[in-house]
Amino acid sequence: MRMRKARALPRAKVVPEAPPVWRPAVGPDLVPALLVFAATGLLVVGMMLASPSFGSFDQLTAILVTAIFLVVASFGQGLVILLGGIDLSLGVVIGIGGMMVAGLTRGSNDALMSAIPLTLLSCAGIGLINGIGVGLAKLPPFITTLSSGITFFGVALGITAGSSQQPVAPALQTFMNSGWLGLPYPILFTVAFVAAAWLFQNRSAEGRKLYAIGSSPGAARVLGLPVAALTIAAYAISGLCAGLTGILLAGYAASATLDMGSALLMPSIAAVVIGGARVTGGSGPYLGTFAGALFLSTLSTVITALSFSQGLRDIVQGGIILIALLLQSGRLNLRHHRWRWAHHQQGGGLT
Amino acid sequence: MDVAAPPLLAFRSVCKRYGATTALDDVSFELQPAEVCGLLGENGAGKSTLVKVLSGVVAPDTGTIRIDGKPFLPRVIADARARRVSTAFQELSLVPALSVAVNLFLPRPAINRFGLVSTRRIEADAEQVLQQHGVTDISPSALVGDLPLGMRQKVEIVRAFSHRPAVLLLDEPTAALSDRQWLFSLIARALRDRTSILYISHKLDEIRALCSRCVILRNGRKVLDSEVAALSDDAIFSSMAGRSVGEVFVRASTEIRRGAKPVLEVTHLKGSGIDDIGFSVAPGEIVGVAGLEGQGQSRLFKALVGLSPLQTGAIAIEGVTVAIRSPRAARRLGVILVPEERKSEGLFTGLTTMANISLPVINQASRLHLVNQASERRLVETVTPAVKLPERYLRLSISALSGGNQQKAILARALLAGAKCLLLFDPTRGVDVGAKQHIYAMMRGFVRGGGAILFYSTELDELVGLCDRCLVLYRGAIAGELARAELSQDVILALASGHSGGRTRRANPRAHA
Amino acid sequence: MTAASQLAQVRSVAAGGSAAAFVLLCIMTGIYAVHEPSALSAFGISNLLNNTVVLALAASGLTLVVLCGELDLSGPGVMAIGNVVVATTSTGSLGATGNLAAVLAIGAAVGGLNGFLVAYLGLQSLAVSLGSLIVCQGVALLILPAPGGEVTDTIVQAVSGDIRAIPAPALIMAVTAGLWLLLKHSRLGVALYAVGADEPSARLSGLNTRTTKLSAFVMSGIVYAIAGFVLSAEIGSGDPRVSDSFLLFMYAAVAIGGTSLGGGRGGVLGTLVGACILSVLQKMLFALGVADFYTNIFNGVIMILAIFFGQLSAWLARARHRGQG
Amino acid sequence: MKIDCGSRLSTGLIPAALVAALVIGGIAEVSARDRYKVFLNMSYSGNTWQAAAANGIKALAATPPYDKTVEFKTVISGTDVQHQISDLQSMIASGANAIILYPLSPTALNRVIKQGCDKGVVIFTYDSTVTEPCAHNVSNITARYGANTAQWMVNQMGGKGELIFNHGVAGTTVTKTYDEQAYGVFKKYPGIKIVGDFYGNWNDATSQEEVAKILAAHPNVDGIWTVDGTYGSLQAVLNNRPGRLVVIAGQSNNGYRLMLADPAMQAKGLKGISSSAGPAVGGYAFKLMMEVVTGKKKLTRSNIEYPLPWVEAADVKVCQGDSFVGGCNSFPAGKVAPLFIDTALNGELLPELGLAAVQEGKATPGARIEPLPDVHYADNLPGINCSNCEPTEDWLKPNRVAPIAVP
Repeated sequence: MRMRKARALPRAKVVPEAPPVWRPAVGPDLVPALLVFAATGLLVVGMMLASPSFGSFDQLTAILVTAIFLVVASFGQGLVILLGGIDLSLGVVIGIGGMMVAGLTRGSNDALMSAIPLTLLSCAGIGLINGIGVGLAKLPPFITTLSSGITFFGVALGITAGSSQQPVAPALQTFMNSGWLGLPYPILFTVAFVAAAWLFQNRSAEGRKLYAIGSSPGAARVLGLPVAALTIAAYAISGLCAGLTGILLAGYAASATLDMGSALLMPSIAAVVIGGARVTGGSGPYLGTFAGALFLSTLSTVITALSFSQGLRDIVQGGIILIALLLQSGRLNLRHHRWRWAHHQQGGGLT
Repeated sequence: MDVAAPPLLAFRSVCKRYGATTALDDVSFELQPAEVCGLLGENGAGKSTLVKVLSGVVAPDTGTIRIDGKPFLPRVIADARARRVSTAFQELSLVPALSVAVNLFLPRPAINRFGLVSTRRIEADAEQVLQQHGVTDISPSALVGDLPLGMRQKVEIVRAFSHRPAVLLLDEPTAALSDRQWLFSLIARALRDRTSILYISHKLDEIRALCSRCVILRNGRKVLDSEVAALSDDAIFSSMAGRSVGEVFVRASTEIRRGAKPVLEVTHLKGSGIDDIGFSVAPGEIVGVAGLEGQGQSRLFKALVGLSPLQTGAIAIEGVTVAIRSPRAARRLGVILVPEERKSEGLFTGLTTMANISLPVINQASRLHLVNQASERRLVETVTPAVKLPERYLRLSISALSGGNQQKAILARALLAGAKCLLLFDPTRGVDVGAKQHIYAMMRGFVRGGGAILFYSTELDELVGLCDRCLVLYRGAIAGELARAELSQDVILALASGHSGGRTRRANPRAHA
Repeated sequence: MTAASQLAQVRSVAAGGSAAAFVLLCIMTGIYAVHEPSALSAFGISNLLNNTVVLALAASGLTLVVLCGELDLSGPGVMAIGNVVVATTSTGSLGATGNLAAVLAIGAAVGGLNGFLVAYLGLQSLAVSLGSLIVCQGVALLILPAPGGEVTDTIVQAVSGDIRAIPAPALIMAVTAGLWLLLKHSRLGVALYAVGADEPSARLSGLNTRTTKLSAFVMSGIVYAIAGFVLSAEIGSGDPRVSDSFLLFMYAAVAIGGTSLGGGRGGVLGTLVGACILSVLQKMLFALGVADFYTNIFNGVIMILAIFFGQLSAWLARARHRGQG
Repeated sequence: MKIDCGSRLSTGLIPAALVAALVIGGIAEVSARDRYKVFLNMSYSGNTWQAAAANGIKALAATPPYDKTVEFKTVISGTDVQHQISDLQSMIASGANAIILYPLSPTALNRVIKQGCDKGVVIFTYDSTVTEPCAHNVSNITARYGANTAQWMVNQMGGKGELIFNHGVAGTTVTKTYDEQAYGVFKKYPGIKIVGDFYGNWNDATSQEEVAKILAAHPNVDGIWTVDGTYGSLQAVLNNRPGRLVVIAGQSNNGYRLMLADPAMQAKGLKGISSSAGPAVGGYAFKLMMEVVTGKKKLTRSNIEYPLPWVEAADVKVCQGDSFVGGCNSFPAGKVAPLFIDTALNGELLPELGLAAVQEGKATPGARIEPLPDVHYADNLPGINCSNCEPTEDWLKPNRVAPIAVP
């Protein structure tokens, strides 16, 4: 009886133990992503002010088209980082993907329908091996993927001598270099890819489980989530995405070399981290990763537009990354500073 | 009240806000020399914040603190220590990768003339400190991470006492501690050294045994500050909860369905840390497990869901012998563990409460593998009433919830996962009084529906109050089994400490060898 | 009680992982020596050490940051700046010592910046150090836009020659090991492990986790700078890009040496062994006649095996202990 | 002719080996062993250029008589200079007679190279150079690619127009040298405006991305200067404004050469020069090195200039077979990938090589090594192929193309 009485008490009297007075329209984990989108916008606006020739519709499209590689690659990297891992074989797998699709199509469209699945499957297979190393053999992801990258680079080098001797299927080149209703296919592809990636990472049951495993591997084990299987799957998807990146890159450049993916490895990690994910896993929505990829692509364009020496370009690029990090973490936004910092500022306020 | 003596610690109008939440709202109280003052309140009432403010972990927004009449503004732990304020934290502040000795002397372990930390010397010092505090069963060279939780708590407490503080803060010191008398004697000795102690606990009997006075916080505000003796239990509970609370244990009738096949039956279980354990749990039955720290209870619970390897023995679920090699297999059979380490093994801190609960059945709430939030919510709301988890918490990150509500969410998840047999390992640890009641109610409801519960608790009164039967573990084996009629804290304690009670069977003579 | 202390010992050895790595190093050196008789000659050993010392130093610096639970990519950047500064100024008025001091100051500054952003502003170390890596590479390119410059013979001789018949790189590595042992047993060393293993507990234990992390970054910056200085002596010139390829090998050396990339476990001794393994691995493969692209394949496979071996021996040590206890 | 040459080679082999032993000195085991121990040390690997160069060398090493007289081994060191040093040490220690390498740094390897020379090892670098005088650099870095191509472009553009400048890899001597030369030329003509410059890293995909972005902002670009990444740069133009192409200078990809010669492309304004460093420099260096090792040739100076490839639209001639015979210098479109580098083959200096040789590293059936003509010694370029030396006075000026007057 008494219990029932207690339950009948009006809600307002119950202690609110959690904060949300300020209830934003977006989840708090989306804030970094939005800030990075904003930073991207700032970059574009800043450049438009500085140089009037910058920022035309054509140029923005060009940025988006070339962002496709990083967008695709960073999704796989993001999934792996979500589990607290890392995929350092990504650059090599991109190269292998490109080489395979070139080698299998041999410059004709006929083999494309079998070449693409075969390429993707092989690249996913490399990811699978990474996943088995991390998920079942419990080897550290860093060293597992680094080693498998080196190993498969060697294998591919042995098979191909380092460069594709065949041109890529023309259909793939057409796809990467033309459009529909004025919109380049790569942009349409990016939109579809981002939607699918977002649905998978943030709306699907499997995505939810990946967050759970990344957030607390111990609890995931106790609860009986398929930790090993999902870990393997995440690495396999990372391999798949790298392979897809390789195919797109080969289509774009009309040819492939084994080392063409190495320039994407660091940016793929940076995109995920700048988007707000923690490398320890379990955090960061996909849109953050996408924002990070877009930001880095735009940044590289802006840097190109500045006619500096490479040294100065690097300094500006590194500096802007640091500023973006400060912005993303809210350190430059004085209204929302976190308590850890506030503590030190206000510690002396006791009088 | 003793007006003449100046207070040792004066806490004046202290406020602390975290963002939009007010954790401490104009709290004032005093601590006299050589007094034990109880600090009570539900989780989230502000006790932990108060402890953190006093120990220098967080700075208050406004208000003053004085010790011996001088302003006290600790900015880091070291500042507080310098003013002889020392704390035994609830969440235990020991570094698992370091030895007991190093932990005892952090942050400034003794160094030799070369400026190096001398392992031999600090281990000798640590040995001495531990002995001075009546601890003989912990090696100073052991890594804290290798110790069971109860021993870690002992080290934490010894560390707080070893600083010879003027003000000692003990935050839930008995949460994992089985030997309360040891702590009480330390407290008595400290009082003789004129130490003032702020004692935070959910356990009313401890407050009554130790404290002359108690302060009750609710909602960040002080709601009561009075002599303990003058207060009835009911008055204390209702001050804490802001409403009256039902009787602690209501378990009038038993729900055991005799004749039905036992939900869980284990025979001759042997594995690391457990030695020939056999018992069965019938539908509708709550079987308690008692034991001092480290007697195999943790291994037993883990072995039942495949987390700890078994050498021999059989497990049967509803009469069918099964092999449980992983928690996943256990879950399919309806055996669900609510684990000991809530933070690392129970919670997915990155997820919302809703996602935490729905996780095991998330595929049921999905179409084409995409989560349908409405059906997820419907699923979750089938179990939240059973644990009385208010629905407004569902959207919040689970890390924003109090311990009690976190535990409710974990229990809700276990229910939703289709539990037939719940393995509850100390489910009420660090849970406030109100939430405890809800957990008890949920347990009763669960067995009423034909479920079975294996229930370990460090709090003997819970075992006595709730269980139909109680197994007492000693050195990895069942030292005795007590029927409901025989249950009392004294008998359990006697068995648990290796004294076989006269009327109980010796389940396994080899256990004492 | 002895059981507990045994356990502690087993744990510390196993967790260090350096024992397993050391055994592996001995095996590999053995294979190498059998196939290449000149391996154990003074010339062979001196060459090997000269090849190892830069990676060993750089990875040691990284170990300090990794131990306290953070990641650092800025090492090659600091090394690049160190290298080009030495190459452009060592023949000038600064002199060898002044040069070293300048380089150390740069390393400390970069480490300090990383440390401040990570420890005091709570930014993610991986991202921060990626930014500072790029900035450092830019600075190096500004100072020396293309390979060139000259390192004075004083420095070359001091760092890569022999000192009383002992190769200087051996001395450098020995001193590194010695300094590490001192650090490990100092209060700061204990704090490093504590912060890396469990930062909240370390804070509640009264450790200043921020200054600990800052110190780790500053120390590592200084060690990277030394690595850059030694690199300059090894190659006798400046090259703004020469250190770029060190990054992944630094991590490999740390991981093979048994340091957990999650922090709190491992140490510089293991890292030194790890760096030696990577050098000897290359020599061993050459001596075994592995050439061409097979080298890559073997490199990758053996790195995995090295880690696996370490984990297996740690696991066995624990299992054996459990069996006894 | 071929047979004659071959027999002369084989009969001359044994005395040649003896001579070589005398020349090299200090290696007693050379005469004891009947094969020369020769190493190819690659650094970068996994791209078309390096693969073609290495394959050419491998094919030559498998071509008679070297298939019988040379014990050849390839070692890939990767991009880590310490690895390269270590591998070079291993080679020297294992008794190498000769080492041909692609050095990662012009200065960092000097010490180990000196060690090798002191032990009598013949050391050749290809394409990239070192400043240690005891090694022989075979390269066309001294052939003023930057000045000549820039001047050629200026001439084609009539001294005015918008230009994209595609640097190579930042922080390398090649990029620095060529940039300096090309900038020097472009600066002389105020009508030439550089509207965008970027570091294309000698990479077609990167170049294509960057050119696409610059074109979006500067739609009226008239010319693109590149060292490599030429085909990618041109692809970007083709995709962006297929009706109006550019004046361009750069690499010798097969696809690029075919486009240059395509009248349809020329009608749209494509004017290009195919030059830049060819992978055949590796094969040439190998042959030269072997002639030195076998005592056929004595070199009096360290630096040898490999002739700068120079193919304008009118010079493009498609081959019918698998090798460059009769002055042809490219392949039909379906035969090789567009990124195949035509300068991997050299009909005059390396007639032994065919398509299979540079694609798979296999000797052309029936081929025998033919002797090289006299070498052309290279100019000094301080910090690149020598230290403490003076460059020729006019090293920044074109020496192959006559400048037009400033309009």
